[in-house]
Amino acid sequence: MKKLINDPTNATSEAVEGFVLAHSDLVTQLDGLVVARAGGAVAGKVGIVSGGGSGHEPLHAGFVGVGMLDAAVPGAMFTSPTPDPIVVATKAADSGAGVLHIVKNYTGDVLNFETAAELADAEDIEVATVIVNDDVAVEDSLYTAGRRGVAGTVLVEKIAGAAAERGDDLAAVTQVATDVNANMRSMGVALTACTVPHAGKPSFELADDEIEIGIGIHGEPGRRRVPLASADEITDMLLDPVVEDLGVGEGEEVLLLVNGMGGTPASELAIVYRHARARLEARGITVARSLVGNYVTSLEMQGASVTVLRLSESMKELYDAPVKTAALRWGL
Amino acid sequence: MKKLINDPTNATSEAVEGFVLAHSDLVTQLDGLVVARAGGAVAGKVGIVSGGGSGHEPLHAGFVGVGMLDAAVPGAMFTSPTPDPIVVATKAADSGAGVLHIVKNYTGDVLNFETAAELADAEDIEVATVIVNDDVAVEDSLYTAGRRGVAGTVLVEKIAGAAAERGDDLAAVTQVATDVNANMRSMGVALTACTVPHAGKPSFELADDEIEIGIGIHGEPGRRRVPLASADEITDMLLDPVVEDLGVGEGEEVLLLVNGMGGTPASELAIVYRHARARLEARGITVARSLVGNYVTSLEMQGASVTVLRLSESMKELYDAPVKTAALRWGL
Amino acid sequence: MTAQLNAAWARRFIDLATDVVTTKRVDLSELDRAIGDGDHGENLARGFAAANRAVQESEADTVGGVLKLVATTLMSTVGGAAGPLYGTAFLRAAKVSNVEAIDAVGVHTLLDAALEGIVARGKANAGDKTMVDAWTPAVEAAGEASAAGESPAATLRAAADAAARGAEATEPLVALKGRASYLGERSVGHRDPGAESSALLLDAAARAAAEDSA
Amino acid sequence: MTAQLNAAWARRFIDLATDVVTTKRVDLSELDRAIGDGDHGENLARGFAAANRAVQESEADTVGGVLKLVATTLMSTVGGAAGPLYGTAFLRAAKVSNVEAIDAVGVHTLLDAALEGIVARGKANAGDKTMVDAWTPAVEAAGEASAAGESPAATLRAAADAAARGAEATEPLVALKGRASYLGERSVGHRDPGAESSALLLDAAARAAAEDSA
Ligand SMILES: Nc1ncnc2c1ncn2[C@@H]1O[C@H](COP(=O)(O)OP(=O)(O)O)[C@@H](O)[C@H]1O
Ligand SMILES: Nc1ncnc2c1ncn2[C@@H]1O[C@H](COP(=O)(O)OP(=O)(O)O)[C@@H](O)[C@H]1O
Ligand SMILES: [Mg+2]
Ligand SMILES: [Mg+2]
Ligand SMILES: [Mg+2]
Ligand SMILES: [Mg+2]
Repeated sequence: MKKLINDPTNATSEAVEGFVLAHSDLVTQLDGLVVARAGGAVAGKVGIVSGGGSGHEPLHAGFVGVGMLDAAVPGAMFTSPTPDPIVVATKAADSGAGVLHIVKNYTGDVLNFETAAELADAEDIEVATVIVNDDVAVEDSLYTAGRRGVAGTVLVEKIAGAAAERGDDLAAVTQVATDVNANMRSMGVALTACTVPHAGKPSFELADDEIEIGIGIHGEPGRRRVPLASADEITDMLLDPVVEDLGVGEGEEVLLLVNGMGGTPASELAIVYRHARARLEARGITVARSLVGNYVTSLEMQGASVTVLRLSESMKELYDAPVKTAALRWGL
Repeated sequence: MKKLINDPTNATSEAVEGFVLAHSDLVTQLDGLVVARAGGAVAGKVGIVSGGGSGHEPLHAGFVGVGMLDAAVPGAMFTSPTPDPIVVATKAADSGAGVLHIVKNYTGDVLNFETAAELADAEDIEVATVIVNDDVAVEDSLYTAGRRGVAGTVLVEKIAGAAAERGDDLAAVTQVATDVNANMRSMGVALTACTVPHAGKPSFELADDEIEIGIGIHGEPGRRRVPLASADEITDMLLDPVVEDLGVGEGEEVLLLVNGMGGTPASELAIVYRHARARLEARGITVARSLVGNYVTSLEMQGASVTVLRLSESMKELYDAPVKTAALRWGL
Repeated sequence: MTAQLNAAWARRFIDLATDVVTTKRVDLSELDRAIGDGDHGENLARGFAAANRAVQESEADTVGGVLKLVATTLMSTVGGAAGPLYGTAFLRAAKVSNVEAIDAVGVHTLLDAALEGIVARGKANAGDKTMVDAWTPAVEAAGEASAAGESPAATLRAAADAAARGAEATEPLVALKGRASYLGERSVGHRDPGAESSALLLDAAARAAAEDSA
Repeated sequence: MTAQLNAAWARRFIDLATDVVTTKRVDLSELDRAIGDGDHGENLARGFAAANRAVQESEADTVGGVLKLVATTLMSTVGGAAGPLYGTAFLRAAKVSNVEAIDAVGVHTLLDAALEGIVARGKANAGDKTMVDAWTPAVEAAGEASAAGESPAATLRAAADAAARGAEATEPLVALKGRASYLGERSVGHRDPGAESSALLLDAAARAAAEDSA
């Protein structure tokens, strides 16, 4: 294992510390590694909190700031945070207007945020929760844990964050987040596995000529293993199930997010984007907004995911609204 | 070799095409893969052009836009562009106020930009050139090719770009770029090599417990090979020669850039930043500005570089000025 | 009444539990690497080390007092799925054992409460390839042993052995809950890490009880 | 005057040169991988393929006419260090050979002009471990051969053989120019890729001349 770390035990805390120092104009660090918007809760504004295992940077701390998250809760590497720091974040985000928890659909995240919400409720903070589950690689059914939350999370955070910033109340912000989640689907591929520092070896083995389709963002294996193929072919394998599951078609407008898993060069993401866009356009779908880069990563994993979000006029407006965070910034 | 590409021959052109499509609000594509600021040359403004081999994304195309570059010239992978597209870019950037070429100090880049400048001159475009050579890993002497241009290039582009945007004339913009280059030093490390698509195998071999100190950004081997060490120790190996060569000390203000080589997780860059900052502060040096991320990469190489720029008040002002590009954006 | 289990037993249980999850840290993570995200051993080692420290520093003198401390510490140090699940299990167990000593029936009641807590939080059914598949037979075996008049130590031993068999029996199953469920059919042939750690914990409880009554 | 070299020779030269850099593409890049960035073979293969196409499509009927076309095509397709260096070499060679045919002295003049072009652009000295170390002995050998009254073909053969020896002799050198210079002492023991490709190109020129006079 080759990593720029010191003791694996401290990797997360040192990374958070470094991040906060580098972005002290935007964020501040609270107990339990919580990263909160500099200047504290904004009076009258619904607070937005998200969190989850570390190793997905810039998610979530990179999205703390004006127009997006009020606080982020980084857990241990790939491990959901415990309720305590979630409560710390929730308190920091609350100005009396309530707090929305944006939670990726993993048993650990759901259970820990659930407990935190109960604890916050006991302190009279109103908490609403939106579970993000955009990953079409996983079968969704009543009898399973359901679909995972993956790259689309950044879109929920951006758009719900903008709704909160504009002054929507908790119910309205929650509705916006729910709408975004309902209108997006994602699917990812891994070319290589990643290595969690304390594990010291790759999270799964992949032969030199194999790729993993439907990969999650925690180094967990994907839906199926197929031979290495061209970028265009791989893009089709990701995009087609996304489009089909979302049921998006001719005449609709979408946001196309091509997300890097961490170790993939920007040029390769651009190649995937190019083909995905052409394929959407060939179906008569308009790519009205685009986001290409490393937003929801799996450490140094090589690979990418494709997310399609069906856009409404109001979503476009909220997406375009100013944002000022470490990893997403425009208009400010 | 595992990459999200189609035919290696088209990797660069498809990546540029994808990039331009994803950022059509900021840039437009000209002949020879040249990426130019949308809307064309700005009347009365000095044009800023940079370029070089591809594989360093977001450099240079990611920095085309308001407040930074007017045009970028991507060469083949890790290969300097030829003069023709540099001339195309120079013409596109010129509004009559002349054009500054920002060139990384590699024989190929220097020679091709030199020829392009002659050709532009023949068409009555005034061209000035600044050669960036911030890499302290390489001995500088009259008898050698001199120091390489590496991650600091992004700082020259940002700060000179701001000077041009504010209306400085060609001589003044050139002076700003020269000052920035003179006041910064960089040094990098590779944990893994990278693979150029058409080569199909890693650019050098590195054992599982070895790292390469003083790595360049073209997959060329570095200054020396040492055993894998902790992030703090590696950071010292990079930072100390930088500080010494720059001669920066107590009471001075600097910008600290921790640049990822492409395949390194953001969390590891934050860990390097944390220690580099502490070490600078321990010497009484103030880290007044910070930049942490993938700015000048080597495809999927794992590793990082540390750049220190001695800041003057006017440099700070120019650095803070609004910028609106795909990879660097604030204030707009 | 040496046959009853008291706070000393609970302390020794947590001590042995900490030992075993620390020793088996890599093995548990390896099981999790196959069908999950490879952190289960790490999560439990971190959590039990903290829980054990908390227990040692406290003066809790009831079974439930010790277990409650374990519950809150696990809840706030483990994270992931296992943190809330084990946290709730210990919390529910603590609620029904807030006495100085428990007998064999008390052991059954305690284990039953723990299982109920896990199911309440995780909503898994038996056969979903989760820790529930270790706890379900364990509770059943403890019920039979206590009804048959076995000692608390023998009751725990029966539960631990049943849990071990239950953990092994998760191997051919298709996971329907937790991270392993994302693998679908590909989860077949691997043992569920949480079922395995549950068996190890119950074994630690049984060993602590055996020492106690020796 | 069959012994003189004309446009047909130049065309055949470029054809053979394209062949050899294409065949040796991987070997040249491999040399460059050791002490540079591994693209030299790729760069030349791309450039000469374009140059050869340009020559075939053109009606150039002087040695210099052919070489100038090669120069501008290399300049605009190779990139990197080799593009401008070879481009300038061919451009300078073209300038002194803009005639229908050249004799042995003309061959020496042409090679000398090429070397001057390389030095003018790259500022490398002999011994810096660059292509200059192939061209310097080549020009010298051509000077001697032409002065001794050898045929153009024999003059080119002498130059090519000297270039090959010169390329080999770069192995023990420490690089002082180009990308390999960043390696300092670590460049020792590797042959310079540009010197090697220069030797291959001169060999192609000599072979074309030999065919011509056969
Ligand atoms: N819904 C659930 N009900 C019961 N047990 C579960 C459930 N989800 C997961 N588990 C258990 O948790 C274990 C995984 O724990 P751990 O690896 O620590 O958490 P995570 O999956 O968040 O990484 C699984 O092996 C399984 O036994
Ligand atoms: N200053 C120079 N003078 C002469 N030849 C040089 C000089 N710099 C580099 N070269 C030659 O160029 C060759 C490398 O060419 P190439 O790999 O195509 O370009 P790059 O180094 O830009 O990747 C070297 O092997 C060397 O022979
Ligand atoms: Mg986990
Ligand atoms: Mg090159
Ligand atoms: Mg796990
Ligand atoms: Mg080269």
